[in-house]
Amino acid sequence: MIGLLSHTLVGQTVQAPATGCQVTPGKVTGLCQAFNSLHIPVEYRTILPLLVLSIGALVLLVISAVLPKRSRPGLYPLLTVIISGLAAGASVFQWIDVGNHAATKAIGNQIFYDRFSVLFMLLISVATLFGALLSDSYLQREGLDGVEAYVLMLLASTGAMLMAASAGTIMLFLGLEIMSIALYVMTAYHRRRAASGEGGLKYFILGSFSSAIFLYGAALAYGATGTTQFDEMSVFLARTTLPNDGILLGGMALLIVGLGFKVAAVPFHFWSPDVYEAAPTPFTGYMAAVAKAAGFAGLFRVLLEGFHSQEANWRPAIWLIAVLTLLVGSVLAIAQRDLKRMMAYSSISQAGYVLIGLQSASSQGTAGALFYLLTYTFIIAGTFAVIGLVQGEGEARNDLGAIRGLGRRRPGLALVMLLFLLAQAGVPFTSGFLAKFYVIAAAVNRGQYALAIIGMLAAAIAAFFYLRVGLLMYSSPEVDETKEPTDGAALAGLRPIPGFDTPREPALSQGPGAVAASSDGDGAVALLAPPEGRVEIPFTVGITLAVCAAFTIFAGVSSPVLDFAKHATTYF
Amino acid sequence: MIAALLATPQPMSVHLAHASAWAVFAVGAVLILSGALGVVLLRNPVHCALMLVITLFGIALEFIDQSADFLAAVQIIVYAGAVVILFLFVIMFLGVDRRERFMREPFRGQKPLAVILGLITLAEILVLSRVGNWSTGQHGVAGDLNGPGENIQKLGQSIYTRYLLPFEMTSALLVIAVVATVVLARQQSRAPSELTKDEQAGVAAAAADKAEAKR
Amino acid sequence: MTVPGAWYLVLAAILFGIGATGLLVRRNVLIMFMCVELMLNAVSLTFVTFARMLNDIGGQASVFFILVVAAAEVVVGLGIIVAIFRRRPEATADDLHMLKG
Amino acid sequence: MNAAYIVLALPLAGALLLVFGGKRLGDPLAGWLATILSFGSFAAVLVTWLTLLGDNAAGNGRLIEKNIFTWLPVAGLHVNFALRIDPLSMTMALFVTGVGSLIHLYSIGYMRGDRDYPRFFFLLNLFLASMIVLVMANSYLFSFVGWEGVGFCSYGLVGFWFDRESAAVAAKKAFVTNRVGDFGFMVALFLMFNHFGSFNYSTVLGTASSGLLGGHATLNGTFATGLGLMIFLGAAGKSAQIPLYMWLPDAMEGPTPVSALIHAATMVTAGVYLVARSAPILHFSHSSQWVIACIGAATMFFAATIACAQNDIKRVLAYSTLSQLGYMFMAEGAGDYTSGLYHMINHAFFKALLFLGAGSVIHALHDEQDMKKMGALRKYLPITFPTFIIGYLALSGIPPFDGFWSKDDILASAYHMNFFLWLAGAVTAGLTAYYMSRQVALVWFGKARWSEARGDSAHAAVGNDPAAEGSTVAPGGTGTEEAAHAPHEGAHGEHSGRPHESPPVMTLPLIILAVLSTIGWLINANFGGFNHLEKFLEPVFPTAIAPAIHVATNTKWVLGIITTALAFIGLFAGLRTWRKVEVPALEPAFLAHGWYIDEALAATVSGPIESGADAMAYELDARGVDGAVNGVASLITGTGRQLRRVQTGYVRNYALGLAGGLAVILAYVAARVGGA
Repeated sequence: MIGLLSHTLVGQTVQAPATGCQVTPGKVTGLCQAFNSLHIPVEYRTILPLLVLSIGALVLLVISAVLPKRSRPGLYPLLTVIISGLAAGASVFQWIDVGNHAATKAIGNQIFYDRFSVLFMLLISVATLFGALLSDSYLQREGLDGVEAYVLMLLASTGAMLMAASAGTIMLFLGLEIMSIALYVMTAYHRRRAASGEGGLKYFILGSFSSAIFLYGAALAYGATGTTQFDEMSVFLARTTLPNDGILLGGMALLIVGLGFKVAAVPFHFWSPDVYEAAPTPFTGYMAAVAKAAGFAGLFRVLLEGFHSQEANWRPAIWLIAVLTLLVGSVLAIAQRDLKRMMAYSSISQAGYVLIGLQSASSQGTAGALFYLLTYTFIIAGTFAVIGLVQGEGEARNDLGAIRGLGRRRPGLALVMLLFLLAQAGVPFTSGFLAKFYVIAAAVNRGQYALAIIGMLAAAIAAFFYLRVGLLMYSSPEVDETKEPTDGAALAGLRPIPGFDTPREPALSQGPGAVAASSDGDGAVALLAPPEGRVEIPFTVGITLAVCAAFTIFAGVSSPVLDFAKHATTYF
Repeated sequence: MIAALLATPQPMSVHLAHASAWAVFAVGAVLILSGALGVVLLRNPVHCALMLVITLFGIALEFIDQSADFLAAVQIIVYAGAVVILFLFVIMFLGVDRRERFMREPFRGQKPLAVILGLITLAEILVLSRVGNWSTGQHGVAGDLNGPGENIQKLGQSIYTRYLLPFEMTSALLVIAVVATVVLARQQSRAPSELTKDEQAGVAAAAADKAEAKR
Repeated sequence: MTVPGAWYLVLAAILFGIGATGLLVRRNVLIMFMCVELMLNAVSLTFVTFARMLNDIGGQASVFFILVVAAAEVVVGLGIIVAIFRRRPEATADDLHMLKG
Repeated sequence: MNAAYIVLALPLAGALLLVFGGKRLGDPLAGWLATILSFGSFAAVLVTWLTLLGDNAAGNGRLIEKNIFTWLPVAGLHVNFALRIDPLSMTMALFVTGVGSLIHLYSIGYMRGDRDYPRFFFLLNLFLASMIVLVMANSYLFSFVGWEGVGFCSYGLVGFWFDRESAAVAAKKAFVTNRVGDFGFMVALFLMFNHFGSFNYSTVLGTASSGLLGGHATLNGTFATGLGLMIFLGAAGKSAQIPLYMWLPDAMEGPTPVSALIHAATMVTAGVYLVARSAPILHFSHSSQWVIACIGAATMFFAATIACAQNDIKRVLAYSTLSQLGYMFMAEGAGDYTSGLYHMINHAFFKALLFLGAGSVIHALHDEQDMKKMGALRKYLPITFPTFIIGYLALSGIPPFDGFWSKDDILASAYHMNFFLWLAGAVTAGLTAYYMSRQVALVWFGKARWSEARGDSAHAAVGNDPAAEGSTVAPGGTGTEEAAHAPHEGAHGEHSGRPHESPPVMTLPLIILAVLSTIGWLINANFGGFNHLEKFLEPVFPTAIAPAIHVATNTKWVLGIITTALAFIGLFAGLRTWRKVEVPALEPAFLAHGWYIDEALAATVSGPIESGADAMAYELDARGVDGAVNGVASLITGTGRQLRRVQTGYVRNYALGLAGGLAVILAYVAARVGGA
């Protein structure tokens, strides 16, 4: 990063005596023939948000080294918020800048500077901002505060931005690794929760497996086209008839698998519930938004740019994956009793809708998918904010019972949560409805009626568990301990939640929460009774919730956000 | 290095080069496959790590055979020199240098299915390539590989121009690695409630001592 | 120089298959991880071979990045493994199945 | 015309106030607030309606749209949410808010002392707002918003006492069944959007009508059938028609005012409204009209037979509701939308009356719902009794009460369509009179069985004495066994166990509804120029869409007389059978004379009906349809549980899954090599 800054200076001074050979954007057949120049133009404005985040991460590290340990609680999150705010501002600047100039390739043609990538830069900046806001109180509660979480988060966002802007498989791979490796560590961040470590390791093993698959796909695509750059690929494929397109298609399939893993599409989703449950709650929210968005950005880049001409070949594959993702996600979510796990399956199901948008392979589908991802960022941040509040110290209570009676304990919180749930269920006047509507309409416009109907069917199934959680919040929190402690409480606790089998053992955590939970009493009653005590809403979380809720409604009833997404469908 | 010399075609010894290229390939292939099978089949993790080294050497050999001199060197230095050493260190550190315990598979079909899937995947890739027909792309997009100049120079040229941004961004990766190590290796701090009774007593006693000393 | 590229590529594919199979059959986490390295090396070999066949430096440059990423991945991966298995070195990947369902 | 906004604003404001300040307002105040706002809404509808009447310009077809806001003015999807004020929506809004307000009022008394008093009124107000959106929306999409809203409120209110297991199960069943219907609605929405490019009633129906009037159809018959059937699937879900009806009887787990408001008078008529609204589309598809008529007729007959064998006072009424909704759909299938709506309004009056009366009884007997444990209540509930009887006569189709008139119209239209539809309707009319008489006999007449039910042996002995017959019974003053979660504990604590009349706040709505049930038929009587409703609705159902149905006057008279005769027979049979069978000591002289008749009735009518209905209820119903609904739910949950097993927790299994997916997708591309 710092090297990048110094590079231009060095490059200019060490310029070779041979005839200059400028790199011009749009030139398909690469650079120069021989050792001419080590100078390439570095257009910093094209990677501005990314620079802000990565340099910010370094600044944080330096500050933490200079300041005495734990000198100021809240300093790092504050700085992170400022940094990601700046990054968001930078993306807004970029949006205007791209509007004024044409979209280009930049920095050795490695990234695309178009509205598609700028939209993701903004999305990722905002998700990072929320991540920092939510992490602060959580990490303090869990005694995990320190600079590392924020540095990792900023760097993961850097990687995600690189993925979204990448103009070739190598850049994509590097962004993917930067993001993933940081996320592995973030998953395993909660040192006292055994689940956290387990989830981190599982994520890591499966993630590196899928990275290897992705990379093999990149290699095969390279062999088939002679390049790793998407635009060069598509130009080549458009004008050439391959004698054997097997390697090309094989590479495409492997790339789909590798990226499908990142977006948790079925059948590459197995990691996701475990990791969502394992990761510290604010990180889960961050991950659900950023990793998914970046993975989809990669998929769009690869399939709609690189393999544009192979549409007829990949659309059926994506069709099948989308159907599986929609159905498996919603059906499995119903059987869950852990809030975070349920949200994991829910998020799998939501990915299915984005896949519908991708499958449409039209600008309407892309707009729908982008809008979906953008609004989902806010919804999921808000949802996990609430989960983080109700779960209590040590993540003791992630089961559905923890949210019972929230409507009485914190009416405002419950109302906001209800809004997020309704938005995920796709109820009109929330952003979720428009998002679903748009992707399904895109599918219908491409004549994909079956896919559209399956999408609606999945929504109908999914509404069941969203509404179930919603009503659970408004069911009675008081479990009458004096009167019929077994029957009454068991009924009250269990019956409103149809489809439950025996409650899961609570001892997921080794922390104090587990002790508290098991000492509470015995069996199902103690487990499902809502936690005692008042749910405190820290200021930062409150702000996040307010913003997310406002956005969810705003994007649901008015058009600017959708227009925004529509403008972002123009690729380079 | 002999292989490297031999691999460079000299007008004088075309036939020799031909034969030697095949020989190098064959040796490399044998090393690679035997090493890989060793990693998968041997019980002792230490042996596995050593077999991994053999594979890595084989790969380096094939790199040299295909005029990727610099990469071959890096392969040896980074992989054999650092990565495998790290593996060995961790194996020793954790004390897992013994045979894998016998345990019932949680899922009975795991091993046969794994082998079948591996074979199927391999077969599919070979079918896709029709075994002999792999490369269909255009030539020299990112710059020529052959032609005048050293391999390392051309590689450097490429990395510092066309691949400048990825190259710079690897630094982010390294920062993450550093921070991750700090996070993961840090002594686990426990909340007061998690301490055992003895430890709590110890903490209390220490506090009392401190108070005493102050007075 | 006359060994056809296909030979190398088939060799790489076999290596990739062995690596993938190894990851699926071994239960020692460290060895599973070594199998990932095997797969990555197969990819490197594929890239280098394609680079030679296409007379293109890009493939070699890609391998360079694979090496860097692999190194970083190893550091982090081993870090996670150490953090988890420090307390119970006997454990294998199969011992981690608390999260499920 | 700005009153139109107030119609919607008031209940919405009420819901908002109650969700935030409901707890602070406390027990009676929250209810009063909701009720006042609800009445305000009714008043606003009245004003709007009068303005619409005054707006006599013939050109605009009596249609006014009041924009609320425009949603997403972007290309491709331009939806403005507006209130559509036309005769149909006004008709609906008038009775929805009117009946709704009365039930609000009633609930103030009924729900006294419930733990969740404010939540109840919050849901009621929200329900009212949603219902107003549903009927007054200007587009299918906006209606769908209200549609989902009422569904949500219904779900919340059925499961209001969620700590009763049956309530939670019933709520679940209602939800699942309704989702099936909603799915139909959603598919219809997309079909519509794809074909017309809009959801607007004006655009969609206008296009449909214009094609019709222009001579050549703009709507392909197959498409219209598909669309019509999808709309009807949605309607069937909400209005509980076969095969999606099973949730409604179970929904009686909710508090009685909810049953009256949502599951009898208003929400279940949403489907009737939707089908009526879509009349121009349905006109293109005779097959879908036939489907609607036949399903309506089947539900009508089927539900009536089941009602004959129910012992729960509310379940009888619930099945009766199903049956009456069947009448309405049959009318709509026959193309006689006006009669369907006419019957819907009348039904709202008398069924709400009956439910509220039943609630009053239940209230009086401390949550006893088993009719076999009632009897002889007429002396204790001096206001409820006569009003209930009026509702009973109206439902049974006895002239001059309003049920008779609308049923008569429907049957005439059914006859015009097909003789067997009429036959089914006529037989059902007889059955209706029969089961209602049975209910009346069991609840109001006969012996006071509620004292025995208390298990109080002393009073049971008194009760067994034929001479005592209710009047002298002093029911058990002690040991009233409330259910563990009895909702009215607080309110009842001070009362003795003796049945008592409900407070005025509850009886007043009964009286008003009774009056309406008596004179309600005047809105569309078939003679003397009294057909106000028909004339009022003329712009919505022009003859091009709903051709006038001509049945010769003589035929009409014959049909009417036959039906009425059947109703009287049913009435007579029911009363005789059930008064006799249960209370042998009553009127011994009469017994001596009528013994054969009773026996014969019991053997020929009651017996077979009873056993047949039993069979229907328990075999086909519980196992078949009920099973299917639960089956879908448990299939999904079961699949979910099975799939969970795949998520074993072993990372290597996950990797195996990943590799499996890889192999499959590689196989797929291998199959496509060279293809594209």
